[in-house]
Amino acid sequence: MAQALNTALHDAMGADDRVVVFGEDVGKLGGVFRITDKLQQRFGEKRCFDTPLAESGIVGSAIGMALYGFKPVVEMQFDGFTYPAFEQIVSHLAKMRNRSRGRVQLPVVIRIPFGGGIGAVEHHSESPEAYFTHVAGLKVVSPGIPSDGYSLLRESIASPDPVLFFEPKRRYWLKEDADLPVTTEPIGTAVVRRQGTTATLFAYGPMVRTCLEAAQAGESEGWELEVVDLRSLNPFDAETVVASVRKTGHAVVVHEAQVFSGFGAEVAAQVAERAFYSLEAPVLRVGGFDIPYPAAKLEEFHLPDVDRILDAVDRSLAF
Amino acid sequence: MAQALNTALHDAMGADDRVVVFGEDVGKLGGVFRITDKLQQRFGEKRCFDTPLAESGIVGSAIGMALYGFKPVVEMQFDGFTYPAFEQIVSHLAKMRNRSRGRVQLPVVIRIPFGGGIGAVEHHSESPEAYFTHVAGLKVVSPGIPSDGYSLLRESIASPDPVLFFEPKRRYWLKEDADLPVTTEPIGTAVVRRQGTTATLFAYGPMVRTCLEAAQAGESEGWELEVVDLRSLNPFDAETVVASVRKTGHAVVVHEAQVFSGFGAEVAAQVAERAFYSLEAPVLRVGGFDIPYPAAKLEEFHLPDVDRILDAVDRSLAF
Amino acid sequence: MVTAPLPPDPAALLPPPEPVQVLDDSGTLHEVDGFPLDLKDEDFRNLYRYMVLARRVDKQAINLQRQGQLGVYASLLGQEAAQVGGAYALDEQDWVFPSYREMGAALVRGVDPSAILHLFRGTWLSDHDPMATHFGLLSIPIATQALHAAGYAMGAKLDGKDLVVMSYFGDGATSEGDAHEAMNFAAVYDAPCVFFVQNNQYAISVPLSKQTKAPTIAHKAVGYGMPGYRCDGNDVLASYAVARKAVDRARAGEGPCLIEAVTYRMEAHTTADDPTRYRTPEELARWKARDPIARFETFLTAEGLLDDVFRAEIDEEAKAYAARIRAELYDAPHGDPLELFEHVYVDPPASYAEQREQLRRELAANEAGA
Amino acid sequence: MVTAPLPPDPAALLPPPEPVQVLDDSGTLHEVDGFPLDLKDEDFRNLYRYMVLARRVDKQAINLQRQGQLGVYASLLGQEAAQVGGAYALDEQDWVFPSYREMGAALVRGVDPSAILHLFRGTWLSDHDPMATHFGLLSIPIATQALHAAGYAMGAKLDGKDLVVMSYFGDGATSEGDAHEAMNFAAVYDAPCVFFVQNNQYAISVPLSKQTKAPTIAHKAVGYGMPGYRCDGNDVLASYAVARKAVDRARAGEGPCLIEAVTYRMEAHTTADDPTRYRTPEELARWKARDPIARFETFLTAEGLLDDVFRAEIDEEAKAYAARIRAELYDAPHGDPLELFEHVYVDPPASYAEQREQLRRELAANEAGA
Ligand SMILES: Cc1ncc(C[n+]2csc(CCOP(=O)(O)OP(=O)(O)O)c2C)c(N)n1
Ligand SMILES: Cc1ncc(C[n+]2csc(CCOP(=O)(O)OP(=O)(O)O)c2C)c(N)n1
Ligand SMILES: [Mg+2]
Ligand SMILES: [Mg+2]
Repeated sequence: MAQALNTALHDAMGADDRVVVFGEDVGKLGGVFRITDKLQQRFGEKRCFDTPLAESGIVGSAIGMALYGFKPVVEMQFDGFTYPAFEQIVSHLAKMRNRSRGRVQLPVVIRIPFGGGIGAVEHHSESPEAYFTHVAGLKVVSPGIPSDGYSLLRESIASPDPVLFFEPKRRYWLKEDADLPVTTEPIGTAVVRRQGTTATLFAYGPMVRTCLEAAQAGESEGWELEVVDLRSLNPFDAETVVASVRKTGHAVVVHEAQVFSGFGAEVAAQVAERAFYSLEAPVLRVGGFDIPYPAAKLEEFHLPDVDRILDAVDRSLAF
Repeated sequence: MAQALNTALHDAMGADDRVVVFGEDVGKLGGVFRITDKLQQRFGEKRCFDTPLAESGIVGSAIGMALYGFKPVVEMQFDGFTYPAFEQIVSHLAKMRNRSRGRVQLPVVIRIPFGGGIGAVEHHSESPEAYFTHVAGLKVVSPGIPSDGYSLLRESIASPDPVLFFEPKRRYWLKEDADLPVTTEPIGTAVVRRQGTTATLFAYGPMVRTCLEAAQAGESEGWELEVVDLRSLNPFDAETVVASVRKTGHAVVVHEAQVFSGFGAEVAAQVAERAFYSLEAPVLRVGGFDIPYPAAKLEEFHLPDVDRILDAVDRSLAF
Repeated sequence: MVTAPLPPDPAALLPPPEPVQVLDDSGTLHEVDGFPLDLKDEDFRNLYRYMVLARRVDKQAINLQRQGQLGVYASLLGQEAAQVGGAYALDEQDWVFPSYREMGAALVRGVDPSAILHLFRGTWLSDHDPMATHFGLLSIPIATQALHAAGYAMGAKLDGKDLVVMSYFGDGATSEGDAHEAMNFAAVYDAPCVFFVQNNQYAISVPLSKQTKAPTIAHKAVGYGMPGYRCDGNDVLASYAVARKAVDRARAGEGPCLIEAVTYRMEAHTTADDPTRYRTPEELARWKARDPIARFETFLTAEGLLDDVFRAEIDEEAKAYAARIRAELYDAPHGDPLELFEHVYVDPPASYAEQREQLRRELAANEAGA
Repeated sequence: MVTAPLPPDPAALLPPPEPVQVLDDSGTLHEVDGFPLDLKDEDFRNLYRYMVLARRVDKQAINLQRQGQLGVYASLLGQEAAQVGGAYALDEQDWVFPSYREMGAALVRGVDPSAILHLFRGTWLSDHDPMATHFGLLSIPIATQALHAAGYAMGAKLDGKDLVVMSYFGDGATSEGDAHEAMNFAAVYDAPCVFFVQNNQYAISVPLSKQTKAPTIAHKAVGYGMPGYRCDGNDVLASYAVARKAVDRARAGEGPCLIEAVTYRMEAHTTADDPTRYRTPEELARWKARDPIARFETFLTAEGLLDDVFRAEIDEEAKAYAARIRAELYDAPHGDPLELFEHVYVDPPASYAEQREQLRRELAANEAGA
């Protein structure tokens, strides 16, 4: 995955010299996860550069650079350090096209390594996506597999509207046999990663892989679990989601974020509204508990895993 | 309502000299809505004072003052100016008790006048509550009637944990016959404001009044609409909510915020999970459209009103 | 000991002790070393014209608000010299990133005041074209536009374009983290960005003394390693001369700087404010005596640049402006509510069709009901 | 012209051109005007002791991380003098608000290093008692703790309490809006807060030259109207002397100030970092030659304050510390997972009972499975 993302950046910068990459430590160091590795070496300090340590500054100046005509791809070093930029994202980045009655566009991509599972210290394992799915004017995407990492990132950079690109950091080391460049399904499309009939698991980013593992494990129960990779949280592909629930009648939505008021609630609400008579049980939500992200040694108890997912399937089927 | 809130602040400061009020223009001016009127005059500049123009500074320094032993009640001048303080709220205010393993407590109240309907310019009519309901460690409340304004604010100030107190600014001028001081139901409790059997309307803050009007108007259709004032979004009173749905079988949740990924999704998801077999239709959500809050002359088309609510009831009943 | 070398004269980092003043309080001109005036008669007249027009437009806006035609309005009364003088130093290709009080700068930059006033009426969130006018959207969240300015200037610098950016903000705004980050970014990248602070002494009710302990706002520049200038913001020539220097430096690749124009907000913060709660008539009277237009008039008259013909001309123009504004704003209808869905995304999500349809139905029902 | 009066000598606002250095690079003492040393032999020894202990604890932590016992660790190697010297100027009742690199300051303040290391192991988010130790939680989000420090100091000031707060942060941190807002708040309220910047030349890979164009970090104080001091951060006596003055001023009600201790991070940013990507062996060697402990040793030896007995004593103590740390941290079990629900609210929501029950079931199932 990390390599696919790095290649996407290389290719995007190679293809369009208005694409610039900046953020904390993205230059010489190549980013703490090396996602921007060798960009500065190859494209020079004008195209890939380090900024002072200030996230509001990074996003706010990206807005200005986009107004000028560049296509900034900026990095928030970790999920938990996105918050200082909240104001610039919510009040400006998301709204400027609308505020200007369509006269301004801001093709900015904010890359955010997110989620837990790597034993990190506090503030390095957050899942803040729901704060942003509620913001009109933003697109919010998260790849679950490397080929999508490449393709969604290229499409995000090409997007005339701002995109928050959530990278599942625990899947940076995930491998996939894929020839790059690759073009997968467009933003706004959910994809059925595994067909099934017993129940549907909905996930995005890091939990796609976990759900696939759960589906596999579910076979021993005689379950045929369908796995839908949402990929694009906003815009949301209600059609694919509903089609799956029509088929299976049971839905479990899985994310790492705390469940209360999380994105799973939106999925549950949409499914209920759009597939009410197909549902044989309410959409169940599996996620982190409603607590601050815990310390490294305890994260395994907090994070959804195969067992917790299968337990939810069980409860859904027994409803 | 405005007067009830002002009285609550006077009474709280009178009762406990560790209560201090600060923020932008809360001193001499008494706040742009006069909610802090005469506090400085009565309690002096040490207990009620103006700050420099910096929201992160206000919340961050409130955290420090709370550590010292004060009980700060701070104001964000408008909903749309809460965002610069997001980092301090999410990463520090909400988490410090937990991070310190219970050794630290932060009795901070953040007052936020919120919502639209008063013809304000942009950034002055936002409904940002869902960003905060997703944050473990915060309490989030919003009164719909003046007596609750008084009582919930007093309780919030007394709370050893931080509270985000959302004041429905379009209801500042709402009147109610109530003798202050008054103690209403505690935080964590939803209240049935109007009994009914046809369907339940769920609301909080500014939309409580609108729902009561809708219920009244619904009478002409022969509907007996129940209105539940949620009051406390986190903690959430699932019990009262579910009891109402068990009775009516139909639920509509109403807020001003854009619907997508809003707090209504959480209500819908909870109701579906907890009252699946009682539901004769999915929980329908009524709110603002999924767009940035529009200009003053267009807000009436954006905001939920009696008609939009009754239309949803209609759809629910016809489901 | 490994440290960066300091400049030979460290005190040169500090703003000069007194603000630049070109016209003294009685309207007499004194050129100031280092801030030459390069103005022709034409320019003097233009500066005057813009100031008078700005004041007239401002008054018209306040009237419209009183008549219930605008939701709210933030007056520039008393700040005409600072705004006009600053913006007049810019070239065609340059950009301005304003706050909500920059009607004077807007006029200089050729932005139609009616478009600005539609924001305050609430017809749409904003109604001028930033790309065509090089005048950013009015920014209400304090200090946020300073970062857009820094970023735009960084872009120009990266692109090697001859272009200067001016960001206006207030004394209160200097307390926000965004102002700090903006000045730091601009400085680190040597971006051609002029931060123009109108120190009008108040942030709503909060006086400057409660906003900062810095000796002056210009002193804040020291922390970014850039020059801080001060000028008498009620002196249009000083405001211009200092902006001229700042813009020239930036254009020459010498990087950003901070200007503090010392002025006063003669009106309420906005039409919604009651300033009698926090300031005295005496203070107001003191500043009224320093009116920027009156002072410039004295000078122009003495120089023979202001005769009755020119006055009448400007008066006509001002009246025409006001009339156009009234015609454009008075009872101006809002646009089609369905337009609400038009400009959020180039490529709107599928759900927009449903929501648009819902609104269409509601509108139809209202029509039928009415 | 209505403006605030400037101080008689404006240049007095600026930090002195050279950092305060008490021990020169060869370890010879030169007292510096205005920064008197009030230290007894006992204190000299103590300072040395803390520095040596800090280095030993640091090394132990790095080893534990290499052995997979800590998730990550941020070393203070090279910054012992700055941290110890600064914290040594505080009294019992004073508070420290640290970043994540302040093991040295923690030791001086009597915080058990194992408690700090539990954070890096991930046993719990934090494991010392801030209320008892007057040492705030280690703050990872950059510069955010500076505001807590300012607020705490504002509280003390309001309460009329004799108490000084010291906030540690890095050179990179000075770019964040929160650092700016914190310094401004402290200055406006004259709060007894000392902002102690360890300028270790880097923010991860980003050198100071890309962080700011200010001549020095101390110059940033000018914009807040407070003094900015600089010291050789590899000189424990200079770090102490400057902190002493800063703390005394604050305690006397003279308000906050900023200290820049010029030092160097000898280790990687954290154990997860690879500094060979962004700095040279030559640079490292240059700073290694300026080792703060070696310099102080030269001085102490010359003064006859450091003999073999004392060395042995400290060595024993350091070994004991390291041993206690190993004993406490090595394979330390995490706490009861059910404790996850204990400390979020005093008064947890009803839903916690369900979630707790779910986790209990999961734990039971795992137990059964295992
Ligand atoms: C982030 C933010 N916080 C608060 C406000 C509310 N507010 C509007 S104007 C203002 C005062 C601004 O003062 P100053 O920067 O001096 O500009 P002036 O209005 O004097 O031109 C405040 C607090 C806001 N618009 N944005
Ligand atoms: C708000 C925030 N943004 C980014 C980071 C990631 N990060 C951790 S340490 C660091 C560099 C800090 O540099 P400096 O302030 O100089 O302190 P030092 O590590 O050198 O002690 C960064 C960027 C963070 N912890 N918090
Ligand atoms: Mg002002
Ligand atoms: Mg550093």
